[in-house]
Amino acid sequence: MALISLQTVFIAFFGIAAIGFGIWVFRTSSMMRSALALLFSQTALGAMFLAMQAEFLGVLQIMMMATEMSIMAIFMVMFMMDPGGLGAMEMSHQKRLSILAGVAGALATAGIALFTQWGVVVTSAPAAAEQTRALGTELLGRSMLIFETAGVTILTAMIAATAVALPTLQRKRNA
Amino acid sequence: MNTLVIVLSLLAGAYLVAVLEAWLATGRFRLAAPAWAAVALLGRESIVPRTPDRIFFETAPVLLLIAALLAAAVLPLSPSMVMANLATGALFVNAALAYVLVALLMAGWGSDSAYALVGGWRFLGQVIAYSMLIVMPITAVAMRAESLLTTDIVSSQEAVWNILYQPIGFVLFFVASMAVAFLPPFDLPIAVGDLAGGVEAEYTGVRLAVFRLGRMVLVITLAAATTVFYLGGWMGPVLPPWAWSAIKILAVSAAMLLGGYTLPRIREAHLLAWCWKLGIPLALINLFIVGVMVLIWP
Amino acid sequence: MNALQQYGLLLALICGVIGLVLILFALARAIGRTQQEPGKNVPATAGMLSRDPVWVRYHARYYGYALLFLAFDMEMAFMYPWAVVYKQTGLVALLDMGVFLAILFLGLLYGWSQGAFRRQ
Amino acid sequence: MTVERAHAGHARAQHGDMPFMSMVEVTEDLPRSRDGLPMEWVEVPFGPMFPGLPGGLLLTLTLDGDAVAKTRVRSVVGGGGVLPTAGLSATGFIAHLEAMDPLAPVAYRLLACRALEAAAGQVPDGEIRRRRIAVLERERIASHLGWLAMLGLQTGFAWLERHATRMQLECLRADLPRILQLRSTIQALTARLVRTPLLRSRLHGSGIVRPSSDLRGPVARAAGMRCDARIDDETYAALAFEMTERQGGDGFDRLHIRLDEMQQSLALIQSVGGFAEPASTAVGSASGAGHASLETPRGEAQLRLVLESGRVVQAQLDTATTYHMKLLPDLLDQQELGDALTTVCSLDLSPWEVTA
Repeated sequence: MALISLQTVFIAFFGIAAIGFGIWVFRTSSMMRSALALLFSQTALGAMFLAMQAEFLGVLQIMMMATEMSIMAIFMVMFMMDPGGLGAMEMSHQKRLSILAGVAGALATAGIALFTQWGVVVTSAPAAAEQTRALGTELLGRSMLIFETAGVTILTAMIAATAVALPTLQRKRNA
Repeated sequence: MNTLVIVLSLLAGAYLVAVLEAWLATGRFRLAAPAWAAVALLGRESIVPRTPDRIFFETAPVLLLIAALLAAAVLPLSPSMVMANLATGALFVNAALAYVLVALLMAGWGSDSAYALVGGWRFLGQVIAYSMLIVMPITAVAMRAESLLTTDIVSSQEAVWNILYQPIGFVLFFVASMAVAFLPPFDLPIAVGDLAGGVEAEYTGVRLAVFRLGRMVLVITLAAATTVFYLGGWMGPVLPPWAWSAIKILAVSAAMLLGGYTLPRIREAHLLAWCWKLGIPLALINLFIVGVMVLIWP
Repeated sequence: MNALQQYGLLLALICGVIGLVLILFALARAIGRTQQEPGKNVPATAGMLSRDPVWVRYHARYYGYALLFLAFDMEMAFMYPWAVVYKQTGLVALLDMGVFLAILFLGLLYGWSQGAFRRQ
Repeated sequence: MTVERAHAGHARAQHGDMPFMSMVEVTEDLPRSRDGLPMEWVEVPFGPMFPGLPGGLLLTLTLDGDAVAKTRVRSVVGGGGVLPTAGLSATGFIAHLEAMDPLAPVAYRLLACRALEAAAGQVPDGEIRRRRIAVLERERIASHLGWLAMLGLQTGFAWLERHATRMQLECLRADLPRILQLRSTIQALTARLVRTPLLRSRLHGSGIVRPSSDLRGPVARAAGMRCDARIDDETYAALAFEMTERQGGDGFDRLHIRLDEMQQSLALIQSVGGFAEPASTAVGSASGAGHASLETPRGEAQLRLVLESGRVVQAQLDTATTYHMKLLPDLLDQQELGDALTTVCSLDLSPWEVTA
């Protein structure tokens, strides 16, 4: 019982940390701070997964977000005006609409969490090694099609990103 | 208790790496050199630039040290000497090492200095280059061990060490881990000749001492990872397991330092091009070969 | 040691490192403090003093690689669970992942052909 | 350092209540990079005290990300004038010229001696001329070794830096037997550098220069020009001097030329068989105009002077670095920062000998 309550404390702690970093994303006018705050918000989420004993998911989250958010940071620094936040630029847009959307989103999420029939709650999570194994079996068995579709989706993303972002060879030659 | 012993032995290893680095740099072997250097750094002023991003500037060296140490926490020195034997250990090493990038970006941005800034962004390019060459070979190692547990990975090499079982993977991982620790010839973010120290340029005194300590621990951690994944970890005749681990780790870190000593720095454009045009296809071939081999000769 | 205790240990390790660093800072401060002198806090610029902030729109020349990297990073999420069950699943797993990686390799080749693998 | 930012664009970027902000409008004043993206450029000084560059060279690079968009270059130590006061005595003039470039003191001392001798109408005897050449060639070896050490530091090649520094110190004041012992070491160094992985890819294609009248010394010879003050010199001709030459004109060719020249200089020293430091010339109260040219380690230097009753009243110096510095803005354009600095290093500039 003591362990469970400690677990709850950690879940709460990392949850609040994630929210705190999330708020910081919008409170700062430096693009770099904003990007890294989002990074640490995601890291805190990963730590929350760990506290909930979803080890693979947590570690994966912690790993992926570090590189992906850093790459987001370089794109933000490349394309946003005043990335250092020296002009103390206001970062929020259309405040009333965003507040409304935020509140509605929060209510909807809370509603789903509260009113869904989640089924029987298991008393203990499977061992971490078991989780990874089960995930692998799932990928290669029942969800194989989904998995291969993900491959095609990633391919599409690669092609789209390349086609949109890179100056075409023709334009390059002219330049 | 176990944890304390491992942390202390890691620090001792980091110290020996520093001795070795000083030996290469000055040509004289002096066991006390890093100690004196550390005392000198502590005694020196630690200056903060005029308009830094103070949070980033202060966090970066600490985050580097934390990242290096956390990666080491899941690597076993002997069957019982491992701080946290996580079920996803091999993945966790990656996760911790990813924060080396975050630390260097923070250091580069935080001091608001041109040299550091270029150094920080350069390292992001370096990460984009080497990252897959860390991740894919580790996957191949996990395929053979059927587990992400680092202790299982060592035991899977009972018959043949992975350096012989998957030599392509070893070479890729070894080179990439030199790039993770930004050792020469991959010292792009802290290049002295290009950037006058790069991300390190603004750190002085105790902050520089923490930064350097973090880098030394990082070197030891990567040597330990190479040992665990490819050199059979603690395995070896006669000597006790921890001694074999220590010997292998020190040998690997010496090889890393010596390799860099005799090579000029790589150009960033070449690093990216070679890693993507040669390294990733090789890593995929390695995955395929190991995949076939695991099925016919485990 | 169960999983939660291990995470606890890692957290303790983080706290320990922070503690160690604070001790080092205290030690350095006990030895001597930084003196405020003019011109000392200017970032390294090889002997020049006046400077403006450098936090500007930075032109990273490797963005072509960066975009493809994101895709490869995603793909690795699938590789780990696959690797763990690879041996017990056998040939099916090899073919399965072979198709997946071949699709990705196509993307790599496409990027290569479009000049993503160069300084922009 | 100044930041070229679009202030107009900034004012418009305060978009708290603005319903729509056009990126095209905001970024229209920003400088464009080669790939058409609007970015901000930062001006960063490299030097006068930068680890990877010769001390005293002030390189101000305008960086577009990590690429060089604009280059300004200036020497903060050179340009002091060849003649501090008109009417300097011959001894004083030689000492002044020797001190002018601490990177090649012997070459400038010899140059001053030769010009004074030409003005006074003296001709030193053949053996002295030959032995002076030996001293000059020894300095060339030392200078090239110093350049190698600088290249090692610049490219992070620690072994080269340490090794070349040690050899340079040995070579500077070595006597004849000692310097001939160095032969095998230099051969080994050459062989090793040519075989070093990554060194070729580091230097190959960096800073390609095309033959032009602005090139001097090893830089010109690496670009395939027959440009060497030594080929017209009869003393050299008597020693069977052959010029080395390469065609590519990039950093790797310059490395090769310098490595070959070290061997060649050793052969010259061996066939001379002794050193004679250029001593101060007794010009008496001679008057006249003199001209001398000489191949310093960095390329041809020319000195014209006018002597009036034993005193130098007018002097004009023409040095290699003065020309090479002008090449930099074009050479460095759009290069990656590290490549750009390697290019600067591969030209072997001496800010001290800049006359302008």
